[in-house]
Amino acid sequence: MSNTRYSAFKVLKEALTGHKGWEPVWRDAEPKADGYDVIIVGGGGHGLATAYYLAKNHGITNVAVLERGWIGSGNVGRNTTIIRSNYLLPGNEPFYELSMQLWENLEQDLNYNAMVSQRGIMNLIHNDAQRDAFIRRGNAMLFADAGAEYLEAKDVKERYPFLDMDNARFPIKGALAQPRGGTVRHDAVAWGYARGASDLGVDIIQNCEVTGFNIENGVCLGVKTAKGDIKANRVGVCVAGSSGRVMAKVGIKLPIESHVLQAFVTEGLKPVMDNVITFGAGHFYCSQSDKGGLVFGGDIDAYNTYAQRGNLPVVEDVCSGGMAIMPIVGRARLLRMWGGIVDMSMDGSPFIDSTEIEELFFNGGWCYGGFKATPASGYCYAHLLATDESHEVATAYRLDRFRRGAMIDEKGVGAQPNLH
Amino acid sequence: MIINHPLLGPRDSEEFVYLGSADLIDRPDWESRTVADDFHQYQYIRENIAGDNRELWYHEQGDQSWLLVTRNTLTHEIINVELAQDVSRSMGRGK
Amino acid sequence: MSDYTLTKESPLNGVEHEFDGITIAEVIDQSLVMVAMPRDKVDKIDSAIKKSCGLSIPTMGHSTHSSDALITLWRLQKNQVLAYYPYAGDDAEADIADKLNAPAYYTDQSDTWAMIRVSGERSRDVLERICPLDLDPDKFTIGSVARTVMEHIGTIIYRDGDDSYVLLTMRSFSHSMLHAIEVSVKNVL
Amino acid sequence: MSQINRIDGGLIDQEKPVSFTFNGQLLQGYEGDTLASALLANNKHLVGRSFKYHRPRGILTAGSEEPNAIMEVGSGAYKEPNTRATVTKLYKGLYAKSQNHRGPLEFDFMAVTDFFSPLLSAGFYYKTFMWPKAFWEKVYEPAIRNSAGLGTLSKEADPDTYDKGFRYCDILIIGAGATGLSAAITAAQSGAKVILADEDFVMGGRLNSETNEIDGLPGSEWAIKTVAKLSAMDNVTLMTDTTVFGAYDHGIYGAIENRDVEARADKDKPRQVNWRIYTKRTILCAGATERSIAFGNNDRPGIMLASAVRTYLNRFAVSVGQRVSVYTNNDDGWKTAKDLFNKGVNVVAIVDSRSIEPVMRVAGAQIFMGTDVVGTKGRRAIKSIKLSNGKTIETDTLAVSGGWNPNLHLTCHHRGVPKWNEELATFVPDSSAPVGMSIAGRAKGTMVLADAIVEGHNQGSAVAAELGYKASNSDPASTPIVAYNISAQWSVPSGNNRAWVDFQNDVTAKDIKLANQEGFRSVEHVKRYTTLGMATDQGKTANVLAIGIMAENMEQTMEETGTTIFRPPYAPVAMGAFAGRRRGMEFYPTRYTPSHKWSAKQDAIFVEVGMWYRSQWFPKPGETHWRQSVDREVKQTRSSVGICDVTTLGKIDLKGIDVSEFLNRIYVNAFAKVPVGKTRYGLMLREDGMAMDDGTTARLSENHFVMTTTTANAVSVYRHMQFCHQCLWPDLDVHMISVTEQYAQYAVAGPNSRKLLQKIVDPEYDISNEAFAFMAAGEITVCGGIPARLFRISFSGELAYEIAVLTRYGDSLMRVLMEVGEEFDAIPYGTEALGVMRVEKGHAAGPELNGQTSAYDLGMGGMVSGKKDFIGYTLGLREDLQRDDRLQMVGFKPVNKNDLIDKGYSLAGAHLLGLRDDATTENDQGWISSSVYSPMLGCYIGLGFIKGGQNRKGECVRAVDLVRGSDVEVEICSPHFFDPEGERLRV
Repeated sequence: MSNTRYSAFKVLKEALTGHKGWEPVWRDAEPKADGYDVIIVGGGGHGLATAYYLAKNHGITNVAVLERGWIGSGNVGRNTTIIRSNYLLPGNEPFYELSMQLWENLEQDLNYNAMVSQRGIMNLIHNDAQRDAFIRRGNAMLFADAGAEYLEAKDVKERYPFLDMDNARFPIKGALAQPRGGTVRHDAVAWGYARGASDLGVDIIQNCEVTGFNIENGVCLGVKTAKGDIKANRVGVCVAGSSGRVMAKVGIKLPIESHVLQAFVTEGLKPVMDNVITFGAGHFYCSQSDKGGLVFGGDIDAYNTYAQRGNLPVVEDVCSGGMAIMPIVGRARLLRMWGGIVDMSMDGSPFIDSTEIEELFFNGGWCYGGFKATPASGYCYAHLLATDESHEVATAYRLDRFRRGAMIDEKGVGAQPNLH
Repeated sequence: MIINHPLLGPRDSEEFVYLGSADLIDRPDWESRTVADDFHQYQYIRENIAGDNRELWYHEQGDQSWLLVTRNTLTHEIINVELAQDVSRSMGRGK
Repeated sequence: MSDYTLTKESPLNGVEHEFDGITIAEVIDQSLVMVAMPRDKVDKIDSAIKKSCGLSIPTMGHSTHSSDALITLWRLQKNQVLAYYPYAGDDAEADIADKLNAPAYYTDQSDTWAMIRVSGERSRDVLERICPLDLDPDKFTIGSVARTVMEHIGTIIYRDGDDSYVLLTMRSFSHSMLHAIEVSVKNVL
Repeated sequence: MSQINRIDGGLIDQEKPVSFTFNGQLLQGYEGDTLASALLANNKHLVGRSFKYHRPRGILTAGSEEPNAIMEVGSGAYKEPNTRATVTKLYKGLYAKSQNHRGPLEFDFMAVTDFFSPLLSAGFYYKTFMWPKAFWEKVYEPAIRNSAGLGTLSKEADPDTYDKGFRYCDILIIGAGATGLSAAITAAQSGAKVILADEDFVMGGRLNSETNEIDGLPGSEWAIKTVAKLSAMDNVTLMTDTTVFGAYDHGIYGAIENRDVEARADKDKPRQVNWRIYTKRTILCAGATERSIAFGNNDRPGIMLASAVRTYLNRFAVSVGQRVSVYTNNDDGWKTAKDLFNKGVNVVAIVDSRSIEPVMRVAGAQIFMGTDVVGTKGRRAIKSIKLSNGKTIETDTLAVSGGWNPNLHLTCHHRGVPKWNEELATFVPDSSAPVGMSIAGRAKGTMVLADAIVEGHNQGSAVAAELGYKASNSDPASTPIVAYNISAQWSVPSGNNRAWVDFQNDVTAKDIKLANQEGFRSVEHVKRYTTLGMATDQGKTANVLAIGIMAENMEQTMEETGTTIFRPPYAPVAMGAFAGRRRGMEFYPTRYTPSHKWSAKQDAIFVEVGMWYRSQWFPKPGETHWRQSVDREVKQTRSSVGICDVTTLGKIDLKGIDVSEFLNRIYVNAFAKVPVGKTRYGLMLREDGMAMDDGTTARLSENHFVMTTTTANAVSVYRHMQFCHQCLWPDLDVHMISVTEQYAQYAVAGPNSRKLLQKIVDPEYDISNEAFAFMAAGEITVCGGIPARLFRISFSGELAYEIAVLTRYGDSLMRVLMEVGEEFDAIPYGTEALGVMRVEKGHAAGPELNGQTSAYDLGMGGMVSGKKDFIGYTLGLREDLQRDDRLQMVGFKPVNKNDLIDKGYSLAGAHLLGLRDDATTENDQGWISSSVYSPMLGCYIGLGFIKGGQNRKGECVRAVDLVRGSDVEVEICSPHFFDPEGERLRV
């Protein structure tokens, strides 16, 4: 069952023998008749990571990942590839820091090069109030050992002489950097986890849409799918933007709305920037991929939607943010714009929790920030599915937190998902 | 997107600010016996429908009316646009 | 009597620029008063203003004029109209209340708005660079009025002639608006 | 200068030579050329290097689908990387450089990567570069990044400007070829308002590249005549050089108009205009794009698409070679041979993969039916081709036609999926096009010109009729019927030679096969694994070919294989164009306060607050540090009088019989019984119980209130109030309107404020402490009858007023106040001094009202009424919001008053720790939200939030700022640092 380990020797050997020896990166499986210990609904980054950690950390290998289309076809395949653990609130920061640590060891762990690149991320500061807020955040990061660095305006200018420091509408007064932040080759995360999970015995089943759940006496016994009913002792839903649609099949309504987040890439260019630059005041953030494209984005498109496409106002807003802060990009051409459906929660923070239906678990509400959370989300969801206990860094991610008044509202904008 | 304003005709959605579910019109009674649950549902729990969604838009750069727009979240087709105050009244809300 | 006097100024100091086929000029000495109509008094107000000034409440997006043609009412909202008329005094609110003599709530908006007239045969070419509305002369007819957003500035546009439009923006934005119009002229002419 | 490949004729002006530079060499073309046609006229075939292997690349196409001929055009700040030579109109002085090579184009050092290509197969990145662990980021990634990328940005600010525009039409017609022109004529004749847009700088589409006759005229002349007819019609707008790049919701289309010519002549003019086109209907007449065939070494310079060869020949009068061969799987390829022959160019061979009778005879050309090209030779230019029958033919150009793909991109921008058409061997639009879009001509798969013209003609008229216009009764233009037959041929077995599919990203048929073998079977997986179709052309020439190869590999149908998602933009768009005018200071509009001019004259330092430019402080001569100015402003205000422009605070005028009830429902505290002539402080919550905004509301008469909001929340509070009124309580008689801009408002604060104001307030108004007590409000007159509003409210804690006059007097009032104030040494103060004084008084502001704090957290629990419903009441009672150990607002002062004095920064942002605790998340007790140096107390002070703070006054903790390296012991205290009893404001 086990896939060949990738090594320099293997790569060389295959090069000389016409690449005939490469096997599928993961096994394409069909559902087992006698069912599974755990079924993960959703073959995105989080679902695949969950399956991998269930097998690796908890020895639970009789697991299936069910994917409606092709694995990695959701947000892990259409994000802006940024990883960071620069959160403010104690409910979030340790979780994202665990994720960062998992990223740092991902390649060795998976024997798969997802091109984790800790090139650093930089949030620009334009006034005193923002500086105070970023110092608060930087301290929260340092308290959690995530690392943070305050840059004076002159340091920013030295790194990026092309930023519009003084003449801009928002002159740059400094920045808060997280040197450990960076980017990852997003698709490869899905493939790497798929390969790792598959090697440990997990069944990855593509083109297998879950159409319903088999519930008896309040207990979930399995799922109905395009490939027939599949039994399971436990089911973990992990479908991001489709959360509302999938949970509606068991009548569960969530504190989540689905929205579209657009992202953009330019034509390939020789390297101009090695950091991730975030211009919050202008709703713009940008990095440059290894292929040379400037990858950037901004705000979500405001309205509820399940259509994976956006509209022009955000396109124009985001590009003007780019021009406002780095007017060298004027002649860089935007090559492609796309949209992913994000599961915006009512406080901007996620859920990893059990549900009112026994043996049915839920992971979602990742908003526009699910990609960076992939490893820790899988890690903590696997922990919950395997042990019935929240992982210590994910204890705040409960579905009942609004009932209690225990919101984790990083931005302080309240129960309006499109503002988070 | 274009929102066909019931009083002003078609306008670019850039003139509007989106709020969210039209259920927000139906603010619970503060003296109800189930008030805690009612307000929790009202404020936090969403249908998040994949289909015709009833939602509130504010014509900030226009006549400053709140509109109840029925829009399909799969296709973005707008099926109906009403003044929220009319809907509110029809639901029995007044003073 | 106080030893001190206050002098007034218009938002753009009466700016006026002429270009080939386009004139940009600040509109001054006009007053603008919001006339809010309680829901149950709309009919009363309509008949009162007919009686006092020969006015009627315009339909949405349109305007009406008093019998002496001095007072123009704009209908931008369901429950209110804006009275636009030549008056330079500090008490426009009381003045128009007196003139209209209708049971409405009046709030002076004269100093809230800066007014710039864009006129000339190229006016629509200039405006199509900033105005998201359809200004087709057969659709946005003379007397049409609309509130929209131009260059991220909330703007009222009123067509007061064949090739003549008045743009109103909040006073604090008036320099940005003037600049936006000037850039349009530069880009188009 | 010689243009050795130039022949007579063409649609260029051979009387007007245009000189340009390519890779340092001065060359000449003609007016009407593209950069590509001019290069070819000069026999420049090698124009670039591919992305990964740096293979030599020549011009492949004649349009926006070009994958190879992309170069840096312009110099200095004007340099534009990745510019397609095939759509760049030639102009005098054009400066072009090939890109993505080290050393000269002909001897690219990076071409060594091609020798390692067996190692660098699809997906090799993911399997390697992992050892040792640290090397990925330190060694491999930087190396990859430097060799990747294509052109280079200038790294200078874009010197050009861009504009935006809005246009409306009944019918947008995209593409002005034969179909689009036919549609435009009938649509326009019906009276509909029509916009006709075409990406080319000349309308006519392929009519300009072909030799068809229409209505007895050469196609290009018919096009000119038709365009002239359209341009004479008032209801038609012609937009040449305008690419419709995307279809958005509800009939909105984005289009970029290229105005380079104008911008070069006048630097002030925009280079491009980003049009937003609002349509009722759209007819897509975007034509089709030819594709190649994957055979061994099919990427050499000199191998071109057959249609491009005709374009260069017929439109640009360039014979791309002297000994041309044609390789085709369809009838269309034969046209190339015919046209070349007719222009006297030597056609050496016609190779057709189909085993049918030759389509025609071409003198001098060898014809091979049922035969394929399996290999080519020639490193920097093709020298010969090898056929499947073993023959080798010497040739200097190979024209390849693998068939035509409809340009259906825009039909799929709403996630539509095209369907396979076996007869045409291509994907054609399905019925899933965006609402309002119809498709005609080759974009729809109508490949025969005569049929396409009729289709365009009929649709133009039918769509107009649907909109209520009278159908045109004219006849469609006529042209002879020329058949288009094809038999799909995707890839040709080519032994060890690589057969290229994506020319720019170097994806070969073998790469696709390897991806399939490794389990990447979805077309999206293959794309992502191999980078197929991800280059600057987005696979316009490659994708369908690749799908054909995938279908063969996996033994499934084309339909099952499917396409990747079509996304905007149709062709790449400069980011500057999307930004339009929004850059530099024009990124957002700016708002100026009534005292702005005066303040600027005082050399005030301004700060941006929600688009407003507010005075931050007013430096006096000799003051070298902002703290000196701010300390002085605070002390002077507290000792005498200071004046601050507070116009930016939101002001909302509320009228109606139910206003007091309305206020009662949106504020936590009671408003039902505020007396006329009084002001009350109010705290507003969100429905979730968190503080939203605060401010004062004055009752000016029974049914008339005026409310103030914070500057930052003015708009959102107004919106919230409209929501409450319209959605929740629509029948309350409440009429609100913003009067923020109607009044200029100044705070006059300090012990001498009353004395100062008494000098301008008209004598009939008594503003003595008795007549006008703390929190009084009234309408008065000043300076001899000028109406004003006066409020006795104080943010500074001093005896203070806010005075408002009509904004027309705002500038004047500031000057008068300062003049009157001279005898008291009145000073203007800015937002910094305002901030210092409010912290000294413990007033919560933006950093405290940050959306995460409740009334209780802010120490205002006592204000919360339990007797009424108000927004935020119920949810504010939730258990976690009522916990004693929540972060509660208190004051903090350093135990050692000198702490931080020499640091240059405050306590703000520090986190709070027990005296002996380690700095960990678990030990974190809270944070400092606002901190200032208090000139009154002589030390830094702060407001902040700490667990259970309201019961911990007197306790000492540490304010730890690890970011800046400070650790200060602070005492938890009341937030009211200065005049805690509030005596000063009541005098």
